[in-house]
Amino acid sequence: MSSFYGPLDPAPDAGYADPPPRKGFFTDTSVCIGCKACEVACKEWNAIPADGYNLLGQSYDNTGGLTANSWRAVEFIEQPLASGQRSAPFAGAPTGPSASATSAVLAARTGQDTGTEPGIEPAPDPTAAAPAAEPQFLGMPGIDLPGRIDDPDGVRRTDFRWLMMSNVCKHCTHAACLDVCPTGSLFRTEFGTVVVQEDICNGCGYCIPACPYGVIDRREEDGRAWKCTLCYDRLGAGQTPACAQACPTQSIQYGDLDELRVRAQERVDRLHEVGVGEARLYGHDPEDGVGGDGAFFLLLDEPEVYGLPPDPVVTTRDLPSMWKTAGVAAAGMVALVAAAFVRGPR
Amino acid sequence: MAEAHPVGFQWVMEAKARGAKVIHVDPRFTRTSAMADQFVPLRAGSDIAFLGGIVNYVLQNELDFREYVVAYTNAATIVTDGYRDTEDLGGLFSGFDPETNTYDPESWQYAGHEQNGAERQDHARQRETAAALQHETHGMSVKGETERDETLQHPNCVYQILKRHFARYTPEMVETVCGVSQDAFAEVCQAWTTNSGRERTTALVYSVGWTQHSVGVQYIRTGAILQLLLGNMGRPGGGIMALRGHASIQGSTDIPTLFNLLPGYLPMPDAEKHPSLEKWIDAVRHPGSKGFWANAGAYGVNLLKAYWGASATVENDFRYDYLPRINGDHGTYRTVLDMIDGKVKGYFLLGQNPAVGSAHGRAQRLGMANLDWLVVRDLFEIESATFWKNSPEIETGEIVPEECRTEVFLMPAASHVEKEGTFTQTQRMLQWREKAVEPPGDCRSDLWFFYHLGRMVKQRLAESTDERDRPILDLTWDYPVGGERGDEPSAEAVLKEINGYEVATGRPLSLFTEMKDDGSTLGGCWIYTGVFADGVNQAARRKPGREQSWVAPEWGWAWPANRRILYNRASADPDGKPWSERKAYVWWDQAKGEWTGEDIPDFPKTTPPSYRPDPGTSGVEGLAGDDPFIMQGDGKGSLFVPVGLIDGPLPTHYEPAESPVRNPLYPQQASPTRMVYRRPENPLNPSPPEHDTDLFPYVFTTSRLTEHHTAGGMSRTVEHLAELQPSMFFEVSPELAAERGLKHMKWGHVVTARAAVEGRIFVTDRLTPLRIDGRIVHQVWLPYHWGSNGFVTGDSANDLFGIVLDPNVLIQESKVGTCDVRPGRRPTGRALAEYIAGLGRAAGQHQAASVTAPAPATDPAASKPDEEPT
Amino acid sequence: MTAPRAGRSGDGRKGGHRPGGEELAVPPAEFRSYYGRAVLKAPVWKYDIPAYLFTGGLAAGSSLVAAGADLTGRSVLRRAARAASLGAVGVSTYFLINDLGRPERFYNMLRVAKPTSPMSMGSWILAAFGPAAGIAAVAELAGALPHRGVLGLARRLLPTAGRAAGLAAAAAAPALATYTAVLLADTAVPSWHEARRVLPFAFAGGALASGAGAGLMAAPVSETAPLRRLAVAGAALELAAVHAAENDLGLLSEPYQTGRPGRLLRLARTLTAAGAIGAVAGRRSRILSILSGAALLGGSLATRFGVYEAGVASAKDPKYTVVPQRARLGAGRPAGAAPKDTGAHQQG
Amino acid sequence: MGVREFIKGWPVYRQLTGTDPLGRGAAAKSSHSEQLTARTSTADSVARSVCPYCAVGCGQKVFVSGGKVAQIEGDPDSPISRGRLCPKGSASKNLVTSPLRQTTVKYRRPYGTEWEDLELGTAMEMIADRVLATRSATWQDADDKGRPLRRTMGIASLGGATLDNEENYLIKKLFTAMGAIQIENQARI
Repeated sequence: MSSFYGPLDPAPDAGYADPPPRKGFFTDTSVCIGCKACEVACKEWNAIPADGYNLLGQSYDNTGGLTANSWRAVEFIEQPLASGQRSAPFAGAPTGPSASATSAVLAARTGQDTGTEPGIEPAPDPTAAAPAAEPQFLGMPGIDLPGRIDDPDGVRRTDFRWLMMSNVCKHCTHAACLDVCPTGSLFRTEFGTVVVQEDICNGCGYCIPACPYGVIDRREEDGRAWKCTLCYDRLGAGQTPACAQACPTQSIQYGDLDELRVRAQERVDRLHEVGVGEARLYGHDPEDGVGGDGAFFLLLDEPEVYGLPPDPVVTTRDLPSMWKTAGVAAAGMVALVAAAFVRGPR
Repeated sequence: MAEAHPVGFQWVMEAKARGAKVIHVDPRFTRTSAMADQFVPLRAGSDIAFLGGIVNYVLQNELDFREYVVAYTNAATIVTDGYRDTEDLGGLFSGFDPETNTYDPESWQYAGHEQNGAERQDHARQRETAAALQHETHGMSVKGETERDETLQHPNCVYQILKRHFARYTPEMVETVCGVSQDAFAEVCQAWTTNSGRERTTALVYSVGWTQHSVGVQYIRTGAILQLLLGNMGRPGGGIMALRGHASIQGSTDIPTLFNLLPGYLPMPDAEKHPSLEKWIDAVRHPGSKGFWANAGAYGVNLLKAYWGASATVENDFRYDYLPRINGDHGTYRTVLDMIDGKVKGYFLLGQNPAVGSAHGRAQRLGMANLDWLVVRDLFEIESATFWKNSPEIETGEIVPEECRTEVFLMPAASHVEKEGTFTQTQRMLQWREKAVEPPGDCRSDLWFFYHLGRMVKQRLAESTDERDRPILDLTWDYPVGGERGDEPSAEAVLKEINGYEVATGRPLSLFTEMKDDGSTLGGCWIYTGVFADGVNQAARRKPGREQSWVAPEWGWAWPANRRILYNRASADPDGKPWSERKAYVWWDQAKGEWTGEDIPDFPKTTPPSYRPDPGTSGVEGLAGDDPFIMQGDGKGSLFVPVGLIDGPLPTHYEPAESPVRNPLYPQQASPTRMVYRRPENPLNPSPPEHDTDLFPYVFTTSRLTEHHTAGGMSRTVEHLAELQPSMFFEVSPELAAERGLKHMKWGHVVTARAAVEGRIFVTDRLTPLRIDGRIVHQVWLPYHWGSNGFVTGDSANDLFGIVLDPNVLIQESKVGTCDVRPGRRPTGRALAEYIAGLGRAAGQHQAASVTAPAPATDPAASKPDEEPT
Repeated sequence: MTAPRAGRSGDGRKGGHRPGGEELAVPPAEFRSYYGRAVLKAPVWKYDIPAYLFTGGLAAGSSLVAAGADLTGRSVLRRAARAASLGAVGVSTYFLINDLGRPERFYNMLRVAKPTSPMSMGSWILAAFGPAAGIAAVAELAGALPHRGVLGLARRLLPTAGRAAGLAAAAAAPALATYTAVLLADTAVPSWHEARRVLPFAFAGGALASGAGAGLMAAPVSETAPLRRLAVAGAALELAAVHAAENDLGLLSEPYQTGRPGRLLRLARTLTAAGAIGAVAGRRSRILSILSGAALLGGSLATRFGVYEAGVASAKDPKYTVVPQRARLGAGRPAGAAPKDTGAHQQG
Repeated sequence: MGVREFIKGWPVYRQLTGTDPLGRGAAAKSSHSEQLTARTSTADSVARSVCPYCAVGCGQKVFVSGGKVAQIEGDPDSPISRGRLCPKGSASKNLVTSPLRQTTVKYRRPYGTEWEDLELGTAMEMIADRVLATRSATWQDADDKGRPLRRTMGIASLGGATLDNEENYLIKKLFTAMGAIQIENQARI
C-alpha cells in the first residue's frame, strides 16, 4: 500500500497511533432542497466573511462555487430532463423550446467578487455552457407562441428537473493540497480529514492549483488559504459539523466514513429500485484517483454537470516519477556542463 | 414548503422516504416541486376550481369515506328549502343584495334554524368587521339539533347540495380554468382518493399565501370539504396544515393584536350587537349550540377579571363597559386609507414593516407621511422608519421631507435571545425561550416598552377624574420587574396571568374548564389555560424528542390542553375504535371508561361513544359520543356553512379581482362580496368583461425565497443571508421572454396601475405559460423581500398590488394580480410618477362600469397536498 | 438558466470556440460543465513565480558555469557567474517571499521537510544553495581585503572556501533548476501535469542556456568557448522540450499554442534559437556575444512565462479538465484503474 | 523555551523521530491545532431558545461567552426540528449581532431631514405625552345613536407576529384600556 496512491486509511499513515474512525460527509443530492442552510451554518460557525453581494444568474446559485469565503456552496442546475421518478411536470403545457441556452451563456459570463483569489472567474468560453442553440422566435405576439405550433420535431417542454448540490471539500484520502503544502499548515487530522492550520499558513498558494477539485482558495485581505475543516474543532468536542447539523433534509450526512459508504450504497440501490437509474455515487471508491473522498456524493447526473471533475487524480501519484524525471534532467545538466567545459579548447 | 419552511419539510422528506407520494401544486416550479413526485403548475387564482374539481371527482365517483362523512360531517343535514345555489343564480347564492354587495344568509340555514340568519342584522357590518374571523374560532353558531337524512338522498341534504354545486367542476373545466391538463389532474385525483380512507390518510399543506386572496377563506374551505369527505380530518397523517410565516403569528392571533378579537377568539364588542355583557357572551356561546363554546361566559369574565382585577365584579358586569367598541372595518388597510385622509394621528409599528411587507406600499408610505407621530420598534432601521427620507415617493416628489410633519421615533428592540417569553408556532405549540444575554444599548423588549408606557400613562392620569380614564386607572398593571437593569417586567408573571389562577389563592388553573364566571378565577386567554398548570411553565418543557413518543407531548405545550391534533376524536370510528391499526391515535378504552391514546383526546374524557344527549341538551353535555367536532354548534364537520361566512356557504370559483380572463364557470366574474376601496390612489387594473384588459395581459404572483424572510427586515440586514440572494429579480418563462424581448439577467420591470417595480430578469423553464380558456396566459413571479435599506436593496414587489380584501377576514389579495412586463429599467424621479399615473389613467377609464359585475382574483403561492401513508 | 447539459439529441455540446482563431490541433471538444465555469482553481501566483522560475534557473546555470570556470581557471567568467548566481538567487528569494500571502511567515517554509512537496524540497534546496552561492560570490571579494589581521586571514582562506562553496552550490544547482518543473507539474493544472515528463528538461535546458547567456554577456570572448557549447546544448534541450509540450499532449498542448502563452512561447523559441545561433556565430564578437546572451536570457524568461501562463489558461477552462478525464473514462482507463502513470502521452 | 525544546517542537525533528516521517499529519500539527476547542463546549451558558423567523418553531441553543452570543445552532432535542435549521435560522447569530442593528433611539422631528439622537427615557416621555394627547383629541364617547364607543380612532398599531405572546398580551391589554382599537398585526396580512 502506497502512501501516495490507492486505498489507504490516512490517519495511521499520517502518524496517528490508534486514531478514531475516519470521519466524512455523504452528500445525497437527491434530497437536497437547495436551502443553503449549510452555507450559512458553516459561515456562522467558522466566522467566514460574506463574499460579495452579486447576483450571478446561475439559477439560485449566487455563491458561484467554493472559495476561501464559501466552504459549502450550493449549486443549482435546471434541466429539461426526466427526473426518473416523477410525472413530467410540464406535460401538456403549451410550451416550446426553451431559452435556457441563452440564459446559461449569460450566467456564465458573470464573474464575482468573492474577496478571495482566484475566487470565481467568469467562464472562459460562455458558449460552452449553452445546452443548445437559442430558439428562434419569430417575434409575433399572439395567442400561440411563435415557433410552437409548427414545431416539426414535436419538441415540447415536458420534463424538467432542478438539481441541487451542496459542494464541499472532498477531504481526499490522498490530498494533493496537503501533499504539496510546504509548511505543514495543511495536515491530516486524527479523524482522517484535511485541515489548514491558520497559525502556520504563509499563503504560498501552492495548494490552490494542486487541488483536483478546485476547492481551496486564498482570502485576499488575509493572505492565507482556507477551506472546509470538517469543523475540526467541533469534531474534537464530539460534535457534528455545522453544515451537517443544520441540513434540514439530511442531504448532508456526517459520520464514520465506512458506515457512510454502506449507507450511500443502500441509498443508490433504493433509488435504482424506484426508477432513478441515473443515481450514482461520486468519490466513494477507495480505488479512484484520489483513494476515495472523505466527503463523497450521490449525484443524479455526470459529475462535470455539477462542476466536478469526472476522473480526478491526485497529482502526487506521479510525484515519484516526476522526481525521477527531474533527476535525469538534473544529471543531464551536470553532464552537459561538464562536457562543455571539459571538451575542446578554450 | 421546501422554500419557506425547509426544516418543516424534513417531515415531508421523511414521509417520502417511506413511500409517500408528494404532489406540489404551484404556479411556479419551486424547490418544493424539485422534490415532489408530481408537480402541477396552475394559474394563480384558480385553486378553488382545482380543488373543487377534486371534490367533484370524489362525489361523482362516490369515493368519499362514507362512514366518516355520514357520522362526522353535516353531509346528512337538511338545508332550508329557500336555499338557492350558484348553479341556479349565475354564480351567486340566494340572499344577495346588490346594493351592499352582501348576502343575507337567512336562506342558507339548516332546516328549522331559519331564524339564525335573522340574528345577524347587518350583513354589510358583518363584512366590515371581519366577523368570519371570529366565527372561524368561536365555532359555527348553529343549534345542536338538526334534521338529518343519513341516506344522503334528500335533495336538500348537504351532500346532495354539494354534489350539485360542484357538478360543473369537471376535469375539462379544471383544464380550462387552471390550465392543468386532464391527465395531470386525474393523477392528483387518483392519488388523493386512493390514499385516503380507513388505512391511509392524506395531508393538505398550504402556505398562508392562500389566505391572501379575495376568496382566501373559501380556498381553505374547499380544502376542508375535500379533507372531510375523504375522512382526513382529526387523524394522524391527515388534516390541513397552514404553514404560517412568522415566529408567533399563531400566538398573535390567539392573543390577538387584531382589531376585532380579544384573547382566546372572543370578539371585540360591537357597539350595536353587543350592548351588554350578556349579549356579548351569548353571541359567542350561542345558546342551544353544542360544545365547549357554551362556557363562553367563563372565558369572557376571566378575561375581564384579568384586565380589571379587583375592580371587575359581578355587580358591574366585570367592567364590560370599559371595553371600547368597534362598529365597522378597522382593519389595517382601512386604517392606512384613514391615515391618508388624516384621520389617524399616531401609529405604532412593532416589528412590522408595512412599507415593504403590506400590499400597496405606496399607500402605506403616503399614510405614514400624513401622521402626527410614528413609533417604530424594530431591530433595524427598516423602510417604514425611513419613509421620510428614502422612500420611492421621495424620488417622485410625493413626499418632501421638509413638508412631511410626521414625527418618528425609532426605538431599538431586543432580539429573541435578549428577552424571555413564548412563541406559538404554526401547530399551536407554545415554546418558552430563555434569555441568553442582555439587550445592547437602548434596545428593550416590547414587554418593557409597553409595561413602562402603561405605567407612565397611568401616572399621568393618576389624578384624573374623567370617567374615560377609569379603564386605564383600574387596569391591573402590577407585574414584577427585575433583570440586570432592574426594570424588565417578568414575562413569566404575564404568562401566569394569561394562564389564569384562582383569585383567592393564586393557584394556577390547569384547564379552562376550571374557569368560573363568578369572578373567583381570572385568566387572560382561556385557550392558553394549562400552560402554567401546576405552577410549572409547561411551555418551557424540553424533554428530548427521542426520549418520548412520536407525538412528543412533553416538549412545549400546545393549546388547548396540550392537544397536538385537533378534533382527534375523529381518528376513531363512531364506536370509539381506531379506524385501523395503522392509523390508531385516540380511542375509547372500555375497561377504563375513558378516551385514551397517543394524544390528549379532544373530547370529554369520559363521554362514551354510545352517549346520546337528551333532546334539548346543549353545551358540552349536548355533544353525542360521536360528535367529534366539539367546537361546532352541531358537533359535525362543516361541509356546508350555514352561518358565519360572508361570501357564501360553499366555495365558488371567482376570478381574482384582477384577471386576464373571463370567469369560465359563471357569469359572476369576481367575488361579489370582496371588499373594494375605490379611491384615486387605489386604481385596479381592468379585467374582463371590462375593455382593454390587454393593458395588463399577464398574471403575476409573489412569494418568499428560502434565503429571505418576508419584507426582508431580518434578512437583508444579515450579511450571510443578503449575499445569498442579493438582488431583486423576477422570473418569466422563455416564451414570455421571447414575447416581450426580455433577456436573462438584464433589467426589466413589472407594471400595474399602482407601481413599476424593476429587477433583473430570470428567464427560466420553471415558469410555464398555461392554456386558459383557449388562450395562452403567461405568469410572472416575483419575490417581495427588497426595499431601500439593508446590505442589499431593491424595489418592493408589494408596491404592485392594490387593496382588495377577502370579505370574511379583511385580508388583502396579494398573491395574484395582472401586470405588464417590460424590458429595461423603470423611469425614475418624476417621470416615474407620470409613468404610473398614465397607466392608472388608462386603467381607470374602465373602472366605472365594474363595481359589482366582474372582479376577480386570486391564487396560491403554494398549495401542496402531501400524501403520507405511514 | 439551465446548466450544462447535453443537447436534445443527447450528445454533448460544443465546447471550443477558441480565442485567437488559430488552427486547432484537435477537433472541438464536446463536454458538459457547470455554467462553463472552471473545475479547477487557477494558480494565484503573480509574476513573481514565473520570474522566479527564470531567476532560479539562472542562478543554477550560473553557479554551474562558475564551478566550471573555477575548475578550468576562467577567473573572469567565474567571478561574473558567481555574482550572477548570487544576484539571481537573491532576487529569487525576494520573489518567493513577495509572492506569499503572509510574507512575514516565510520561515515556515523550513518548518517541515516534505518530499511530497516540491516547494518544501525547493526551500531546502534553496536553503543549501543560497548560502553556498553567497559564500562563493563573497569569496570573489577576497582580493579587496587587507593583507593583515583577521581580514588578512579571511583573504587567505576565502578562495578555498569560495571554491568549496561554489562546488557545493553547483552540486545543488541542478536540483534548483529542475525542481521548479516538478513544482509546476505536481499540480492538477492540466497542461502542467500532463507535461511532467518534459518540463524538467525544458527548465534544465533553460537554466543552462540562461547561465551560459549570462556568462556570454559578462565574460570576455576568450573565456566563453564552453559557454557557447553550453548555450547550444541548453537551447536545444529547451526548444525540444517545449516543442514536445506544444505538440505531444493532445488537447492539453492547445494552451501552449494559443493565446498569450502561445505568443510568448513563439517569442521564446525565436529568442532562444537566435541566441544559440548567435552564440556560435559570435564567438569573436563581444557585441554579438552580449546580444546572444541577452537573447538566451530573454528566451529562457519568455519560456517560463509562456509555460506558466499556458498552465493558468488550462486551469481556467473546464474543457481541459473534463475532456481528457472523460476520454480516460471512455477508454476504460480511469485513474483508479491504473496505478501507474497513464498520462495520455508519453514524452520525455 | 530553550533550544532543546525548540528543536523538539520543530516538526522536522518530529518527522525524523516520530511516526510521521513524511510530515503530513501528527508531526505537522501546530500548537493552535493542539489547543483547538469548540466554543460551544467552553461557553459560559446555554439558553434554550426558539428560532425567530418562520412559524415552524425550530429549537435553538444560544451559547454565551463573556456576555456575548458565541453561537446559535439547532437544538437536537427538539422533536420539531431535530437540531436542524434553515439558512435563516442558521444566520440567527448574524441577526442578533448584525452591524446594522439599531442600539440607540433615533428621532426625526417634524419636517426634519436627518435623524437625531434622543435619550431612551426622553423618548418614552415624549411618546407617552403624544399617546395621551392624541387619545384626548380623538376621543369618541358614543356613536350617533348614543351607543357607547369609548374609543379613539386616532391611534393605530401594526405588529406582533414576531413578538412574544406575553408582549402581545400587554399590547392588547394596554391599548384596549386606552380605547385604541386599530390594533393589527401580520395575521391580517
